[in-house]
Order: sequence, then C-alpha cells, then structure tokens
Amino acid sequence: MTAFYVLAILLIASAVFTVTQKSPVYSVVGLLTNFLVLAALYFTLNAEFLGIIQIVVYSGAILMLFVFVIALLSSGIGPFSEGPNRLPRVAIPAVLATLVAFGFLAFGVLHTPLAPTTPHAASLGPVGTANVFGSVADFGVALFTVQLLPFEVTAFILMVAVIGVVLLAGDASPQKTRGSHEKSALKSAGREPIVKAGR
Amino acid sequence: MNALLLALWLLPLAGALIMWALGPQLKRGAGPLGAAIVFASLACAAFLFPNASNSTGVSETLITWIPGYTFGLRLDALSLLWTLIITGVGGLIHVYSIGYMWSDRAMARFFAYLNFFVFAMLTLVLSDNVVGLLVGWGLVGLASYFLIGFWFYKPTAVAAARKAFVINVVGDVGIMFAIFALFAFTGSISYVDIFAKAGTLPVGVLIAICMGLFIGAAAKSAQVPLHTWLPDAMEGPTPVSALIHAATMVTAGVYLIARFAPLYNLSPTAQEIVALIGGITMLTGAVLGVAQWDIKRILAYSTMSQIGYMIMGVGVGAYQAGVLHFFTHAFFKAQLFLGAGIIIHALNDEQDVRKMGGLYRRMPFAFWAMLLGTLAIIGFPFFSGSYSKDAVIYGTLEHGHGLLYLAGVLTAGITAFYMFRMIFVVFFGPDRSEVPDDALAIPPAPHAAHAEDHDASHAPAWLMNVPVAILMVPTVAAGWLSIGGNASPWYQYFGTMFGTSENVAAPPLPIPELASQFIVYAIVTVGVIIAYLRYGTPEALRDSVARLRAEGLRMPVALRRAFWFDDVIALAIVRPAQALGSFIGRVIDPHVIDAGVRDVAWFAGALGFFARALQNGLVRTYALTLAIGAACFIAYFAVMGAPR
Amino acid sequence: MTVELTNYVMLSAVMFFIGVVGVIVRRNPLIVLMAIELMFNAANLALVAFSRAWVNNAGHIFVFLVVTVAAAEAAIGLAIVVAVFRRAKNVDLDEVAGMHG
Amino acid sequence: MIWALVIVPILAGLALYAVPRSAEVAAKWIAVAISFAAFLVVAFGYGTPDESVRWLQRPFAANFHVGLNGIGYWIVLLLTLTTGCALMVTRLPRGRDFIAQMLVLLGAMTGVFVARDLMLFALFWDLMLIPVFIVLVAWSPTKTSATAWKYLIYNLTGGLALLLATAAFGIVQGTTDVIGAAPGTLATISDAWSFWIFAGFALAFLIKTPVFPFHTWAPDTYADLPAPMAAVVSAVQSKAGLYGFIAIGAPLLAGPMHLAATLMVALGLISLVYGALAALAQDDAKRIVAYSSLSHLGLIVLAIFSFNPIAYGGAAVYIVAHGLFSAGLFMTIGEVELREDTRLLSRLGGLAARNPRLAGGFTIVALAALGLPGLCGFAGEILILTGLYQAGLVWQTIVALVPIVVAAAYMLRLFQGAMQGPEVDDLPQREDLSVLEFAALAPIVIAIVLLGIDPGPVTASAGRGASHAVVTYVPTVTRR
Repeated sequence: MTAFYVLAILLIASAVFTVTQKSPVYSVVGLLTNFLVLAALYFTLNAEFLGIIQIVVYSGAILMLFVFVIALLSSGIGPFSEGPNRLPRVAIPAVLATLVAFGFLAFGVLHTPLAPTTPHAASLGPVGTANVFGSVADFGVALFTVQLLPFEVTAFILMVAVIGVVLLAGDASPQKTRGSHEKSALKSAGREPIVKAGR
Repeated sequence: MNALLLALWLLPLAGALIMWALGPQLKRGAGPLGAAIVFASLACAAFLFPNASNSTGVSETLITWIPGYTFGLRLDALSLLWTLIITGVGGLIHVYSIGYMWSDRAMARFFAYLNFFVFAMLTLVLSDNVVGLLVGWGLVGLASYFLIGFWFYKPTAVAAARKAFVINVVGDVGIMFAIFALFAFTGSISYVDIFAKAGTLPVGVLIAICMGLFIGAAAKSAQVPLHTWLPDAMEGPTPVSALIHAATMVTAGVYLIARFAPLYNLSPTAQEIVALIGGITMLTGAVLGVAQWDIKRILAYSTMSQIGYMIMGVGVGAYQAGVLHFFTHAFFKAQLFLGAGIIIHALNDEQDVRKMGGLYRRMPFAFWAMLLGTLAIIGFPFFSGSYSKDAVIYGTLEHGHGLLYLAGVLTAGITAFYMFRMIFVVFFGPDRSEVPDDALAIPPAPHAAHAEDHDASHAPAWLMNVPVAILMVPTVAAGWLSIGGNASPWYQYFGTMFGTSENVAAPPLPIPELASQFIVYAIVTVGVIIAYLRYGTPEALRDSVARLRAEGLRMPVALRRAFWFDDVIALAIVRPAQALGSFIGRVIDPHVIDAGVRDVAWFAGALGFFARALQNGLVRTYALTLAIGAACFIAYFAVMGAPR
Repeated sequence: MTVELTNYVMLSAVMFFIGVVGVIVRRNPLIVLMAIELMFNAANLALVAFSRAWVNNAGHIFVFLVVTVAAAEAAIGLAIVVAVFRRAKNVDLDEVAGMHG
Repeated sequence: MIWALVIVPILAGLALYAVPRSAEVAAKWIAVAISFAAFLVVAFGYGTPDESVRWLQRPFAANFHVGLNGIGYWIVLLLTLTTGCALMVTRLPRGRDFIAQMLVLLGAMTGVFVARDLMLFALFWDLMLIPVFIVLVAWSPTKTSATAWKYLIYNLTGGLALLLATAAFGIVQGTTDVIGAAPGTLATISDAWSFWIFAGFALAFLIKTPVFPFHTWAPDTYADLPAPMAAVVSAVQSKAGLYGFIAIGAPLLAGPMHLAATLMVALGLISLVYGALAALAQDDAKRIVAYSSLSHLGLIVLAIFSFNPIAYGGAAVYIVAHGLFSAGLFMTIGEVELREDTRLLSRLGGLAARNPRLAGGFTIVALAALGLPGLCGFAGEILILTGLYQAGLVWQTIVALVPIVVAAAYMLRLFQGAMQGPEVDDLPQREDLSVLEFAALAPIVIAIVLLGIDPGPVTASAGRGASHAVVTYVPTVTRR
C-alpha cells in the first residue's frame, strides 16, 4: 500500500516534470522516470511481461528515438527558439476543460462499481512464477491463439509505419525530387506554402 | 331500343369528330352533313317518343367509376321535351347556318362545334345522374366558348368567350358543391336514388344543395348577378346566338330546377330565393332591353328577361308553366334571332339599329318573321307566348306571390315597349345606313378586320328563309297545346312528374285566370302604344335621325353601364384576384418565401465563415476542441450512466 | 486499507489529463509527442489495473497492442517533425499553420 | 422483367454516349423505341410477380425487391408514355447527350415507382435527381447554373431526410422490405419513433411534390428545363412525393399521418389557393403551368390527408391525370417556343390561325388542366372533393372549389394569350405541327379523354389497398 502511494506520487511528479520543462532534453529524462515507475506499478499488478516490455520498448526504443531527434534538430540553427505565442490564453480553457472532465470522470468512477474485487483480492501466486496470470507463458499463449488476428494486424501497422517513416524522413532534400520541385514552384507562385518558412 | 337511345346521343358526337378530323376536305359539305346528323337524332327521339313520354321513360346504364358513381342515360318526359327542341330547332338552325356561314372558310369547324354542342346538350338532358348532368353542363359551356370565340382573331370575341366560360365555371362549382352534399347524404349520384332519399335530408343541407344547384342554373341561364356574359356572348355568329344563347343552352337552368323539383318542393326557402332572383332578372333584363342599340343585344336582354320568367315560374312551383314558356320561347326567340340574322347578313354585319330603318320594303320576309316573333314574345293573344307567359304570371299568383305577379305584369308591358321599339326603328322610317355615325351619336368602334376569311360567293336565299318559315308555325301555334288547363295535352304530358310543392297554402285567388289575362293584355297594349307614340308615328319616323341621336345622348348612365354589374364584378372580384395574384407572384414568392430560403442559405454561409475562423491550422486549437468534446462525452456518461 | 481499483483508475486519470494539458499548452512538438506518450501510458495503466481486477489477460494483450501502436505513432510523429524542420527550419507549432481554413 | 424496365434504360442511356454525336436521329429513335417498348411491357404486365434479391442483412434486412402493381403501376405507365412522347419531339443542341439523360431519368424514375423496399426507394429517389441536375447545368438558358443548384439542394435535403428516416425505420422495424406488404404483417412502431420517421419522409415528400412553402425551386426548374424533360419531370417526378404518402405513409405510418393531418390539410389548402393566384399573374407560360401544378398537387395532398377511400381513388386518378395534362402542356409550350422563340404571353398571340393542329392539342390539354367535365382532370377533382366532403371537411371543400374558377381564368388566359386574338406581326410564325409532332401529342390526348370517361380502373388500384390502414386507423389516446 505504501509502495503504491510512493509510486503514484513519483509517477505524477515525473509526468508534471515532463510537460513543464522548457528543454526537451529534460522532458525526456522526466519521461524516462515516468516509464520506469510505471513498469514498477505493472509488476505490482502481476503484469510482469508488460513491465519488461515497458522498459525495453519504451525506455529503450522510443525514448532513444526522441533523444536522436533532439540531437539531430539541435545540430541545426537554434530550432527551439520559440516565436510569439499565437494562442496566449489557451492554458485557461485547457485546464478548465480538463478539470471539468476529470471531475465528471471522478464522479463517475466513484459512483460505479468497477469490478467484483479489488485488484489484489484474488491471490495468484508470486510474480515471476511460471504459468501464473500475467506471466510470459500466459501472455504468449493468449497472443498466439485467441488474439492471433490482432497480433498480426499489429505487425501490419508496424510495417506501414516503417514505410511511412522512410517516405517522410528519407527524402533528405525536397528540391531533388522532381514532383515536389514542380509543386513547390507552383505553390510559391500561386498560394501560401503549406508550411510557412521561418523568418 | 337502347341502341336508338345511344344513337340519339352519340350521333352528333360522331358528326363533330368527323368534321373536325376531315374539316378541310369537307368544304361546304360539312353543313348538310351536320344538319343531317342532327335530324337523324331528331328521328331517333321521335321513334322513342311513345316509350319515353312519361315520368320513368327509357334508361340505359353505362359506366361505374366507384360504387354510387354510376353513369347512365335516361329519356323521360322532361328530357324528351328538351331533346326534341335541341334536335328540332337545332336542326333548323343547322340548315340556316349553311346559308349564314356560306362564305366563311372555317365552315367545317363551325359545324363541328355546332354538332358538338348538340351532343353536349343531349348529354346534359339525357344523363340519369347529377354528375353526368354536370359533364354536359361543362361541355355546353365549352361549346358556347368555342362558338362565341369562333372568330378568334377578334379580341372582343376572345374576351367575351373567356368571360362566358369563367362565369359558367362559377356555376359548375355550385353544382359540384351540391353533388358533394348529395353524395355524402344519399350515397349516390343518380336521380332515382337521390329523390328516393330526398325526404331524409336535413333542412339546412337541403337548402345548401338547392342553392348550389341554383348557382349553376343562374350562371348558365344568365340570372342576376351572373348574367353579364350573355350580352357579350352576342359576339358569336348569329345562328349560335339563336341556338345556344336563346333556344337551348341558356334554358338549361330551367331544366335543372324542373329536374330537381322533388328537392325544391321540400324547401320553400330555396324556392323563394329562386323565384325572387328570377323576378329580378326578368325586370332587369327588360329595363336594360329598352336601352340597347345593337339588335342582337336587344334580343339578348329580352332572352335574359324571358328566362327570368321561366325561372320565376319553376321557382314558385309552377313547373308546367315555366317549362311551357321554355318550349314556346325556344321557337319565337329562335325565330327572332334568325330573322335578325337575315338582316345582319344582308347589311354586311351591321348590327346597330340606328343604322337600319325602312327595311320593311327591302326585306319583307324578314319583317314578317320578326313581327310574328315579336307578337309571340310580348304575349299577343293567341300567339304562343301569350299562353306560356300568362301561365307563368298567373302561376305566381296561384302560389301566393303577389309582388312577383305585379313585376311579371309590369315586365310584360316593358317587353312590349322595347320589342316594338325595335320593330319601328328597324323596319320603318327612312333608311339610315348612309347617315354618318356622328349624326346618330354612335361612338366610334375599332372594326376588326375579318374579311380575309370570307370569299365573295353568296348562298341561295332559301337556305336561310326556309328554316325561318318553318319556325313561324310553332311561333304562332306552340302555345295551343296548353289550351284547356289541366286537361290540355301539355299538362297531361307531364302528369304528376313534378309533384307538388310543400308550400301549397292554397291562398284564395284575388282574381280568376281570365281576368289576369286581360290585365296582361291591357298592359301589353299600353306598352305597344307608348312604343308607337315614341317611335312609330309619322312625325317620329320622319325625323328619326334627330330623335335617335337625342335619345342616344340622353341615355341615363345607369342604363348605358347596364346598372354597373360589370364594373362592380370587376372592382370587387376580378381586380382584387388579379392584384393578389400579382402580389403573390411578383412579391411574396420571390421576395418572401424564396428569400426565406435564401436567408437560411446565407445563415449557413455565415456559420461557415465563423467555423472557418476556428480552422486556424494550429494543432493546439484542434487538440483543445477535442478535449472539450471529450469532456462533454465524459460529462454525459457520468451523469446518465453507461449505455447498456 | 487496501489499494482499491478506484485508486489505480484515478491515478491513471490524473496522468492522462496531465498529458492532455501538455498537448494543448506546449508549442514544442517534441514535448507534445511526449505528452501523447504520457496519455498512452495512462490508458495502459488503467487497462492493466482492470485486467488484474477481473483476472482476464485480454487487457494485457491490449496494452501490448497499444505499445506497438505508440511506437509506430512516435516514429511517424518524429519523422514529421524532422520533415517539417527541414522545410521550415523551425518546429514551433504556432508557426506551422498550413492547415488553416 | 421488372428489373429490365429499370436497368435497360439506364444502361442504354449510358451506352448512347458511345454513339457518334452526329447520329442524333438514330439515338432519338432508339430511345423512343425503348420507351414505348417499356410502355408495352408495363401495359401488359399488371400484377407481374414481384422480383426480389437479398441485399443487406445487417443492420436490417433490405432486398432488391421490385413489383408492378397498385398505383405505382399506373404511374410507371404514365412515365413510359410521357417519356416516349416527349422524346419524339426532342429537338435540342447536343441532342444525343440530352436523350441519354432522358433515358437515365426514365430508368431511375421507374425504379422509384417499382421499388418495394424502402432502401431501394431512397436509392432511386436520389438517383433520379442526377439527370435533371446535369441537364439543368448543361442546357441552362442562362449563364449561371443557379437553378440547378437550387433544385439539387432542395431535393437533396429531402433525400437526406428520406434516407435518415429509412435507416431509422429499418433499425426499428428490422426490415425495409415493406412497401406493399400485406396490412397487419408488420409490428407497430412506437409513437416516439414513428413520429420522427414520418417527419423525415414527409419533409422529403413535401419538397418533392412541391407543397407550399417548399415550392420555390419548382417554377425556376420547370422554366429552365428543356420542354421534353420539363414535361417528364412535372408529370412524373413530382408524383414521387404523393406516391410516397400513399404507398409508404398511409399503410406504414397511419398514426403519425393522422397526427399531422391538420397541418398537412392546411398546407395543401394554402398550396391550392396560392398556386392558383400566383398562376394568374405570370407572364411566362411555363411558370403558369408550374404554379398551376402547385395548385393541383395541393389538392392531392388534401385528398391524401382526408383519409377517405373515395378521395384516395380520386387522388390516384388525379395523379395520373395531372401527369398527362401537365406533360401535354409542357410539350405544347415547348412547341410554341420552338416556333416563336418566346413563351411570354405578352409577346405571343394569334397562333391558332396558322397552327390549327397545335391549337387543337393545346385546347384539350388546357381544358383537362382547368378541370373540364368529361376530361381526366375533372374525374380526379370531383372524386377528391366528394371524398373530402364525405370526410367532413366541408369548409375545406368549399375553399377548394374557388381555385377551380381561378384555374379556368388562368388556363384560358394562357391558351387565349398564346393561340387566339389578332396575329402578332413580329413573331417568326413558323409552320404548324408536323405529323410526327402531332403523333407525339396524340397518345397523351387520347389518354386524357379515356381517363376522363372511365377512371374506374385507376381508382380501384389505389383506393382500397394502400389506404386501408390509414382509413381504418383509429387513433388511440396516447400520453403526451
């Protein structure tokens, strides 16, 4: 119980830290903390496989991607100097809407029975044992039998993402491509560019 | 038997279709063909006479639309009488028309219309149900429309035709209303069923039905205030005026009321109104007849006045008398119109009596024809008109309408005056055809050119004279059928067909019939004498030009404008309807309703303008919108509970 | 006093809305993407907690799918950021308004 | 066979685009042959067994179900006849393309009236807008296509409402294969649902008919459409809404029909008087006919919402009758316009002298339109009004009688203004109707006369079957 509250406070603190930092590098550090704390929470919930995935995929892969991008963009000319704020008071409605939504959600959650038991009521054996709920074996059997179709669809999504990334980022200099060259010429003559050039 | 009935009915239709289809090929053959067909119809009617001359007659069922809407033919005593007049007088007028329309290139079209009219009129009287009657009613209106507007290149004729048609549609609508009420309460449209259940109709409904029917009768029979089309209808060729606007069609109202006698008998209120309107029309027509200069308009107003007599007769419940007046009137009015037609034809379409004069010497045949007709119409003793008119006038007294009686007697005097006015002005005195229009105070009228449709040849004179000569016989003698009161052939013919009115209070008669006749004769004589003093004395004839000029100039406005009926109708109904129409068509529709729709479109556009401001391309705005939407969803489900 | 399912759900909600605010308020696309990751993970946490309470591993499978989708999303998102930066030399979301109507 | 009636014209219409542009005459005669062949198939095909193919199973059952009976039969007969006649007199620039559009329109409208499934009905309902829209754009007499958009937006609004209502109906009822279903085989729909479903249908039908105040697209559309298509659209397309009320509203939604009766009767009555008065003041001959249609169709709306079997019979007759005479009127006005290059009454006059055949045809269609006893318009009118009176709508009947007089006035104004009076010198005064053009008008005139003499078969088709549910419906007391 104490563990839960410690982890919860850490989780929220790291989340807040993530979104409030001026520099994305700090944010990445906050996010990393957040993911690790989350993995710990997964372990307390018997989701050992997911905990591991959380560390490996998120902290290991996705966050690395962020770091790479930050490094890539920082090597140019001061990309993170922000211009004038076009939506100066957006925080007020955002926080307001969020609070309202949170209030109603809390109201709904507190007035509805969510589950027959508390998460830890059913005893399942210690985390890390084989063939228990949430173990790798349990998860794998489900993934490759009952949930096979979603699994394969996921593979497909990943493939699409790979292709998309290659298309988006692989085009190193737009001027070299014939089609986009003509298009940009046309656009600069006729109408506003899709993405405004920096000043 | 039934084949004969169908032949009687359909022969004229066949004739009309043949002449319409083959028109140009037939040339002048159309005239004899048309006349022969009508006489063939007459022969059919004659063959049917022995079986049909009673109150049940012969009948034939034809078509059923829906249960209760069954159409058929029925030839009984009443419709047989009309059939004989339509085909008999109609046939004579067909013959006459051959001569009258000889030089008109559209002769086949004319005879097609005439035959079509005969068919339509037969439909009207032969129908055994009220919707069939309405069909005939509409078709005769159409034939009348065609024939009034026969010379369709004359704008006046076109306008007159339209006026006649529209006013007649007002009448159709009245009959339609009666049909709806009759069907709703009796479940049928056939006369037999309706009359069988007549006693069960509520009083108010009965009055409404009778009034609806009477609106129809009034429009068709030119009763005040729906009479204004009849004088204008004289734009049509003269034989048309004789057949349709004197002898047959305009008396359809009399037929209608006589046919529905079983209903009218049950509703004294309706009878009162009918008789009153008839009386007013009778008097109005006669007064206006005094003020006319066009020979056909004089006859038109006299027709209106005489139909007023008939309507008054059938209105008070003196059905036999009213129908008798129709019978005699058909002959003498046809006679008068055909005689006038001979004059008009000989004078190259001159119709103004002020431009005539002295025609006695030039056209003695026409003079005698017109004189016989005039004597009949004014009710000169032993001429046909006297029997019928006296019967109607005395009928009002028999049924207890003293005021109408006085009006009838007075009208008889006025009739005598204006008819002899016409005789004197047209046939005596100097020939005024060469007198310039200004000298007679004739307002200049634009002359429509219609010479182009004529060729120069002239018909043999006998073609027009023979029918007139034949008509002289019944003009004089038709009334003799009723000599002998209830024992006469006329009253025997109808028997108890019309039933008796509910309101036979049998008032004590102040004077016997013979005395009444003498009163009428006296008044008629007074009318003739006044006409003689004013128009017929040697001095009057000598300076007729000056006198007629003075009379024309001094004519009271009320008479010149025909009591403003046309003006009032135009001001109260036609103009407002047109104004409303243009207001709707030019203002409301484009600028209110359509504009309302355009405003909706504009509003959508304006909404789009604002929505466009929201689409500012900033991802954060979209995210905020999403968040607000999500908040709304969460709020909804938190409050309403999750969907099951 | 045990830790109720409600506690996990509320924790997940708090984290989720922190992510929401981050997405709306921040103008740096990288931080916006990170806030989106926060929202994914908040949802994951709720799923895992429910899964445990119902003893049903369908929730785990779903989290697995979410993780893969999140990976794809991050990859695509970052690629877009890089592409935009290449054209504009600027990645301020307030400057990138080419979608305005 | 019924499907062929729908598919063959559409495919033939599309195929015509493969014919060379110069082969206009051949295209025209192919189209005429298809129309009259369809007419014969329909004429001898009364009560052909329905044809049905499974379409959707979820979220509700829907079938490609077509049938040829009831009032739809008569309308399809009318449609094929008027299309054939109108095609015969088609003389337009880019004639091949126009004829192709006419064929597509023929197929789509046949689909509307033979569909026995609501989804299918809605599909064809929208499909039949497309050829009209294309023609309005491509053959517009003005430079803009404002009329076309007005037509499309109005009618698509209706089409959308129809589609939503159909979907709602399908979900509530479980099937949309319901047009012409035997009474009593369907579950009753709860009041709350049926009201909204009816509202959707009613909006579509009222716009299509059109009924005041949704009518302003109609005069513009009829004025701008080339005469042959105006004839078909006013004759048949405007009947889709009335057909919908009779074939869908009356049997399936009797409750809300009764609920809406007062409003609908009022709208019908307003249309009746309003259209007649507006027609009185128009100068454009086509607009006179357009407004007179508003007036005449208002009478049918009145009949439908009187819930009287006689009025339903009359409505069926008048639907066919109005189709005949309005097609005839648009065709004759088209002939006048071809001859004199104008259709403004203030410019026309005296055509009868040189065009006796045209004047003869014009006379009969105009007389039928003004309700001359003995012709088809009268048969419908008197049955409707008899039914109205019998249903107890006495005052409404009396008000409805007034436009009959006004109709006589504006129809005669139209006929005389164009045909009679002195000849106008500055008109081209081209020759009278050719034999072909006369032959195109003849079937319509013959049908007008025949229907006027005996409308019995038509009354039988619509009166009893379709209206049974709504006539016998007894409103129950519902909680408000």
